[in-house]
Amino acid sequence: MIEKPVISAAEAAAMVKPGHVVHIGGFLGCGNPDALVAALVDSGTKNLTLVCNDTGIYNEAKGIDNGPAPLIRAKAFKTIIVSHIGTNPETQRQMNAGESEVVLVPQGTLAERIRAAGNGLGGILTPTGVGTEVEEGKQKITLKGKDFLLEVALPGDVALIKAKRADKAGNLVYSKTARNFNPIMATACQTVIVEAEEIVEIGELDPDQVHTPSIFVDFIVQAE
Amino acid sequence: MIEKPVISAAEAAAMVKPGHVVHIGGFLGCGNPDALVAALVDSGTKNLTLVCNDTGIYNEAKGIDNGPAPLIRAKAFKTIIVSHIGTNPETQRQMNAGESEVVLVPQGTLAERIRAAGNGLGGILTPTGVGTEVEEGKQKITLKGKDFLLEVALPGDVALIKAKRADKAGNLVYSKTARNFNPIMATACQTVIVEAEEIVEIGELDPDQVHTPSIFVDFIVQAE
Amino acid sequence: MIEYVENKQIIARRIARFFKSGDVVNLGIGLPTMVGNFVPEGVTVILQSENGLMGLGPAPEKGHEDKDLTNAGGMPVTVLTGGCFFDSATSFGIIRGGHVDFTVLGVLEVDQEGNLANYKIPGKMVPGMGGAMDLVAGSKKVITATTHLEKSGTSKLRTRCALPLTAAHEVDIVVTDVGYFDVHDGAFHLREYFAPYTPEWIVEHTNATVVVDPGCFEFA
Amino acid sequence: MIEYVENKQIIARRIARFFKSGDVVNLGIGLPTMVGNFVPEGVTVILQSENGLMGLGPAPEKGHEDKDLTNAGGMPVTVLTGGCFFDSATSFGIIRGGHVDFTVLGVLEVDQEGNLANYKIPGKMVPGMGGAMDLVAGSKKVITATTHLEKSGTSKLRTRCALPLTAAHEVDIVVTDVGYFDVHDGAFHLREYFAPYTPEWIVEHTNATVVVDPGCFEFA
Repeated sequence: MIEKPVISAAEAAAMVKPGHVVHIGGFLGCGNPDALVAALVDSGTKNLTLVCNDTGIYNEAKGIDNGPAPLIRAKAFKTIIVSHIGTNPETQRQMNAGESEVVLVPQGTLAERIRAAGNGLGGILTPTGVGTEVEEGKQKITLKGKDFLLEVALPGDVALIKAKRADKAGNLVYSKTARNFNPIMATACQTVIVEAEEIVEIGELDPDQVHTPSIFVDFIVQAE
Repeated sequence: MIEKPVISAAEAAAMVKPGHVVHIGGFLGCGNPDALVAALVDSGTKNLTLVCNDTGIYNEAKGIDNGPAPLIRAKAFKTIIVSHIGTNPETQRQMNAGESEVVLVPQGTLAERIRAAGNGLGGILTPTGVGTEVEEGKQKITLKGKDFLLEVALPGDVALIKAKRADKAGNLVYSKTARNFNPIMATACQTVIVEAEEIVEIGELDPDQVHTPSIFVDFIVQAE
Repeated sequence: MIEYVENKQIIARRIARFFKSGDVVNLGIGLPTMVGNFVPEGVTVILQSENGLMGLGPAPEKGHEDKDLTNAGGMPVTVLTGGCFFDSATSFGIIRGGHVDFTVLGVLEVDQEGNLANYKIPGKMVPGMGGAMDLVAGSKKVITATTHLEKSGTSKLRTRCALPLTAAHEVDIVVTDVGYFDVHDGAFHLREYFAPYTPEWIVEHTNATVVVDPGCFEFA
Repeated sequence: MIEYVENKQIIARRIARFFKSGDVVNLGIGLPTMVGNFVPEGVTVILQSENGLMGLGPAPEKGHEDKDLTNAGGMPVTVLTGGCFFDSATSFGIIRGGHVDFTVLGVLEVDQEGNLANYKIPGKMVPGMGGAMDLVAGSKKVITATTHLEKSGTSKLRTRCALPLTAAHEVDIVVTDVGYFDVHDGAFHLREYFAPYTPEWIVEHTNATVVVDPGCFEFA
């Protein structure tokens, strides 16, 4: 097996260029690549498109500022494609002020659109959103009397994901609910950078129990 | 957690009724539920539709008769939906003689159609088969200049699958390449029956390493 | 004269009675989460959490939180023995694929056509739909849990939702703190009422078509 | 006068030279499988097997077969350290998603438009496409491996395939036992020839448009 480069968070962040579509793993503060997010804030890169489950939890009073919230505050995104922004008032503010475009996507549709991108599908037919604002501008297809929306693949330029364990080849194992969007984003982006809590030797992971095969991963960053 | 009934292969086979669509896991003899297939042959049930990767390997000279091959020889199927029949001359004979209808589906499309059924999708858009006989009678959808075929979900009445290990709740772990179609079929059928090599207590499987969550499994059969 | 007093507990208690052992249930954040506390003894339901967990357990004791183990609201939880984890595509495959028996969720409005609205007040508050649209479109039974009246005194049960819909024609059951309704054929069918409220009071205090079911009785 | 003698080894040897370290490669059953034996030292390719395996290793020693570890032909194989297993949906997600750099497969016919046929001879032999249609539609580069001439003396390289297609316009490279061709712009472009054959012999013995590339040379 080929070993993947182990790089710093700053080196990783430097691969994200203005205009890029960036997929960030995690779910309301669980399983986010925190060191990569921090490095991307430090890089000062702007004009990005975010694909994530949410924009993190930002609560100044309680001192919570997780997930992509630091990037939201840094105004890194021109477009924000997520399922939920209710825990980050700053996202709401930017949306209302017209500072960024927020596209709300049902969570299951978001997951399937990311998976479709990584799996070579043009899109999928889902019943979710039929009869709601979500169907606007989309093709509706009726199969056996049931309506479905055609939802198209959502690929990215760079995926910033978080794993519990990576072997040096890039095989990944996630922990509990910190798995969430990370494995599907790993399939869907040109460049995949994983922040791993532990980096182990090739052969230490059970081949029946690898969540993300090594071939999807380009770079490994040691989590802090 | 609720325990699932542990039943005999004959009891399992009796749940398969004439006219049923039966998904059978496995890939050219690897990871097939052999005891369930044998019991279904013994039950004498006919007029079934098979969904499987292949029709097994049948080679009288070499004494090979695996996967769904015994059911093919028993003429259990009216319709056979598979990706490959090249290793079972009896399937070819039945097809040419008009004794059964054989529908050939590209392997990746078969996998996605099964997954779609289990995942509440009406179908998926795949580039596979564009410009070939596979596109006949299907809707073609062009996205950003690329053609895709709309392939619809393929649900089943009963799934007969094979696992390495089941806990009594029905959580499953597969072994090596014996995994193949088994996990996706577990999601796609009304009744899911697993033939497990080992049945272990609830709590013995690592919750991060379960391949099929218990809620998909209805009955457990101890493999011979 | 009956005075309306909010009572979330009765809502949670009644909803918990719908479940039988083995049911897979998804409970939304807030009031729906309370339902878990009222599941009768002897009934074992399996709680699904859409962030990727089957077999959701109670909150951990203080100091025993696991940063990698949260619910769909990002709060620390535990997993029961026999539970398991999966990614978001699988989680919503379970939901959309009809493998969840009941989804329980809160509403801003629900109407007699089975429409519900709970993710957006245009120009005011737009939290986003999160997993709600998939849960409502995919679950076998959709139960909405809501206090009956807004602070203004209007009921949350409407003839027609005014807010953007989370899903159309998907609500099966509405449980408020005055009664339980089945939703079908363009009406809220009152099946049970909760004292001190009476069917008459409920009809009068609901801004929609309420049909009192012939077998309607008082739930205790 | 050059006499044509089938030589599968040169095909496998030449194809193996296309790979660089880290490439993900799927080798079809039969002749394509032989390619694995010729990967140059110092080049580490990762073999994918569409039945659900990354890091395919050599056949096991006799008596060390594992019934749960086979290749896409159902034959016993091994897995290399650092390999892993996955289900069929994931396996074809890898294939269709463009994560396989090269797929190498045999053909019944291949034509100058990049079409290939390898799964069906109507009324005669219908093995089925198995994973071939996905592999050809999804892989970054499609290499077909075939002896140049049929027993009848006609070349397998055609102007237009007569058999049902496995995929349209997807073949990038054709390697036969007389030479290596790039397929584009409606022609087989001869890039290398294998002794004792000459470009002239190859043009004469191919039932299709062959363009001898200006930089064409003898591969040794």
